[in-house]
Amino acid sequence: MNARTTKLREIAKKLLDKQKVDVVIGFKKGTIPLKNTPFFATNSEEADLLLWDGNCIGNLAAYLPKMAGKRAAIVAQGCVSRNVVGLIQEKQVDSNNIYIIGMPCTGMLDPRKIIAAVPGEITEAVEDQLYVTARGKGFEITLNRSDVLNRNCDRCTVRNPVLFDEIASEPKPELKDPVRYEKIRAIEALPPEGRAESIDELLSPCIRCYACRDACPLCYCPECFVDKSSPQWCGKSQDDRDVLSYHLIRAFHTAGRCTECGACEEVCPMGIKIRLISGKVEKDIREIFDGYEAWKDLKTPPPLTVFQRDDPQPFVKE
Amino acid sequence: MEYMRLNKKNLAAFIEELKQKCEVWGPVKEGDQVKFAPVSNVSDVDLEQFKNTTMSPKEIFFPQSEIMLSFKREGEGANIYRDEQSVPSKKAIFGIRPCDARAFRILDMIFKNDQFADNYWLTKRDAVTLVGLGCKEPCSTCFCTSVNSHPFDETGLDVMVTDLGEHYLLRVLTKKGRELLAGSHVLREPSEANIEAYKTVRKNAEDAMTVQFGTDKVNGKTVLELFNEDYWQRISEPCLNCSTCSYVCPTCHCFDIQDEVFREGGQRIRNWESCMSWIFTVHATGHNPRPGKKERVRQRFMHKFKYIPMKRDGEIGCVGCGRCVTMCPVNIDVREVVKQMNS
Amino acid sequence: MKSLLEYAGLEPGRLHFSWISSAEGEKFANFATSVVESVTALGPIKRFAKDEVSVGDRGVEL
Amino acid sequence: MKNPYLPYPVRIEETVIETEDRNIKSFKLAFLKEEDCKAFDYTPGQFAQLSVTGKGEIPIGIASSPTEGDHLLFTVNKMGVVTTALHNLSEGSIMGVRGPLGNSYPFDKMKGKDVTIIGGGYAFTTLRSTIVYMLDGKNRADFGKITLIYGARTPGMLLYKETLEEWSKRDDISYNVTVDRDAPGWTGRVGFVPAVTEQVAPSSENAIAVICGPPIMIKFTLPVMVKLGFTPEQTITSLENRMKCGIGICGRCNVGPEYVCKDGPVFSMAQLKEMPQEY
Repeated sequence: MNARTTKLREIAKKLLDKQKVDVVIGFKKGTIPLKNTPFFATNSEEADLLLWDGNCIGNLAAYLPKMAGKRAAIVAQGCVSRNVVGLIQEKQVDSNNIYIIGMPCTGMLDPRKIIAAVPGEITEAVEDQLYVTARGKGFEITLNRSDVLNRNCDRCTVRNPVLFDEIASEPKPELKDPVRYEKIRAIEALPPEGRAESIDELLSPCIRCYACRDACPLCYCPECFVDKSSPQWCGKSQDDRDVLSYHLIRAFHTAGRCTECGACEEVCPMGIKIRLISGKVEKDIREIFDGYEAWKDLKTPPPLTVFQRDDPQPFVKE
Repeated sequence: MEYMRLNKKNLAAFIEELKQKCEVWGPVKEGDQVKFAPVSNVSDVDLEQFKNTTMSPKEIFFPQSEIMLSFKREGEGANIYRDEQSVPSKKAIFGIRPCDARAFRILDMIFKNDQFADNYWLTKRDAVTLVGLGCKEPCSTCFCTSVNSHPFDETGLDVMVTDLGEHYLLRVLTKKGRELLAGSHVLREPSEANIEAYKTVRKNAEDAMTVQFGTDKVNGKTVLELFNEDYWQRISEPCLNCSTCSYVCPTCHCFDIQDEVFREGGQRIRNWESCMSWIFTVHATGHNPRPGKKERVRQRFMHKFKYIPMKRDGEIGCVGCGRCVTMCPVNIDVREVVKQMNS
Repeated sequence: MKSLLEYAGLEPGRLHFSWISSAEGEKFANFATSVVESVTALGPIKRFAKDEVSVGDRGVEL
Repeated sequence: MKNPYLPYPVRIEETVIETEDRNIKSFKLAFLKEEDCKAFDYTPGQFAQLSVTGKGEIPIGIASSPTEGDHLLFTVNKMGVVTTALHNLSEGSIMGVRGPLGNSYPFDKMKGKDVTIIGGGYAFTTLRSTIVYMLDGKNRADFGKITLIYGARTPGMLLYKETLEEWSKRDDISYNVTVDRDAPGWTGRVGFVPAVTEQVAPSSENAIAVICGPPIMIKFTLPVMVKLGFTPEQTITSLENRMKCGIGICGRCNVGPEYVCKDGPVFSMAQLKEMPQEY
């Protein structure tokens, strides 16, 4: 068991035993390799099931708005802590009911990359700080952890929580100025037809299961635009224009709010790189608003929610 | 029972023969997904590596979006719905896994009940001959033997193919299957040894799979006993209420019907929908009989493991393909759920 | 939004934004004319416009 | 193969605004084709899917009785997208009807027995159909005493005022129509349905009771029925759930193992006791 898991269980037990919280939201081991399951520990026995490793995908902050007045502790790495800040700023949760167990993070593994690198079905996978070993019938392959990280994690610059009540380990070193947006820039450089083609191809496997929306801590609307019937904003069929509309409108709703946690991509059953769309919005906001990154502290609101006389407006014609 | 033998070297020739009779579909790789599609070149199909398709093949007969009816808005015949059914072309589908074929049989019972028949499903089904591929090496997430099936289940298939290494052994199961294979020049009479080898492969595959759970106690409990269990709360906690499980599932069949309007006319379309979504059951008044994820998650498992068996002579609404196990973003594992239901 | 739509393949020149006060009649007229000219030059829209449902890839057509 | 999803084309012959709030409207429909009319063979308690092109379908109980001739009557409360569109259609418009769908009231069990009909609000539609059917000359002798208890908030919210007027003059039906509060010009009963049921006290001996109304009315009427000696088997109601296909396939209207659209909408309280309360 790794040190962060040991510490996490210790913190969780203490919080539950002293009845400081009703529930600790974390992960427990899943039933298949490379996948943990979100877990809601309510007593110290259950706290012993909590763990932290490279398979804690998704964003736990997405569960907070529906906790209905319960006092909840949440295990939060950099991205999740930013989303908790966001939920507090957007008044979706009461900060008095939230206890943040900070979790310095070294990135989550991308099961697709690991599966692609091995010749058969993986029956067991173990990781340490640097390597991941996947075993199956007739093979055992060790991969560099850094080669099989999620596409969002391998360039993350906020591995350490920005807000916490208690922290489960020393901070992890942060990346400085990673290469970002290569693919988005490549699409931007294409002519309009080329861009249309790239985006259509990107979205062609979409089955509209809305896992991307449902896993996203920004998507807490009680009724999503895509479910509305009067008016109906968006067709419901697999028509590519309707699929595109759904993704574009959702991406637009994340403008200035997305923390690049990557939950949308991690949960996508079809492996769609959704952040090639929402990332475009995130990139624009960063470039237009002076390097802005969402919710790194409790005070700074997202730029699109406030009006400044000198707001940049490159799209407006004089 | 009739058996035939196909040397793997003749697979291309065999598929060409079939193409003379009808369209031939097989598992084709598209990006990092595998799906059933027309086989233009036999090299597109890798039956050796093939485990199963990413999405269930139900989409062949029950596409995610399907145009049902159309209408004009002006002029002669305006506002009268017209049938938009096309006559499907005949096709043979090669490489269907037994679990998925069994699922078709379950869906046959759903789409045709004692009073009504869904012609959109039925006409497409009738036009297809199913050539199954027995599972020599089931995956660790497979659990067909726990839900009254097995890796060589012939339910719903017209021909069953078994990989014997150098050869395929074809077992003819129906008249449709016999007609498909009739007149082939590359099929041979198998030897006794071939048939013995088939039986061994089949037995080994069945032995390799342990029964992971039973469903006997589920049958013994009443609807309300199961419905009122406490465990539904815990099972549903991590659920995101996305529709992944329903959409990848070979037996999930719920759909929505929508009208869409264009300039001069419009269409009535059906789209897959999932009991996981909030909008699935909400009344126009705003009242929702299944308001939370507990109720919705419970519905999905109760439907498959209690309601369908009650209404369809014990047939379980799950075939153990394991897609939801691997694809659920939060790892809600149907096997664990049924174990609790059956405890 | 303009940036996102154009990223998704909308031609530049289809979507225009401007600040115009209710007192700026001439500016409005000039702006409207320039929008019409720019859009007319591009011809009828193909991307995003829908005359029928095409069930596409996921709807396996038989 | 017959397409069960294809609506029959019908013409709106007549529309009637039923209630003072103008939210409930009745539509008298005529089939465009003779053969469709013949195929539409229904029994009171069944419903149909009404289609407005471009808007969709909505399941509505059939308010007419097959004894009334070839036209169909539907009474629609303006609620969502389709019902609003329907309210905006004028007489002469073409629309679609798909059905008849669902089971019906159990006339085989009601034969030879007293029948008590208890209704509230706009859920009176299929009850109208039932009463008209039972009072029809050919059928009246099949049933014992017929008791009607029907309530609405105000006199202006009662449906089918002309039909009610007609029934009130008949001597082969015990007519008990009530409003929640007294109103100017109202000479009938005043009081909530449960209380009126208790006063009228229909006998439960060799009897069947059919109850349709808002959940709150049903909730308070059921204990009265128990007090009067009606067993769950003798007490019948009709459910509503969100529906799409109407033919037991699309999977959304189920209450436990039963589909409201096909196995229902009519259930006895005995059946409902075994089913989860997901309606």
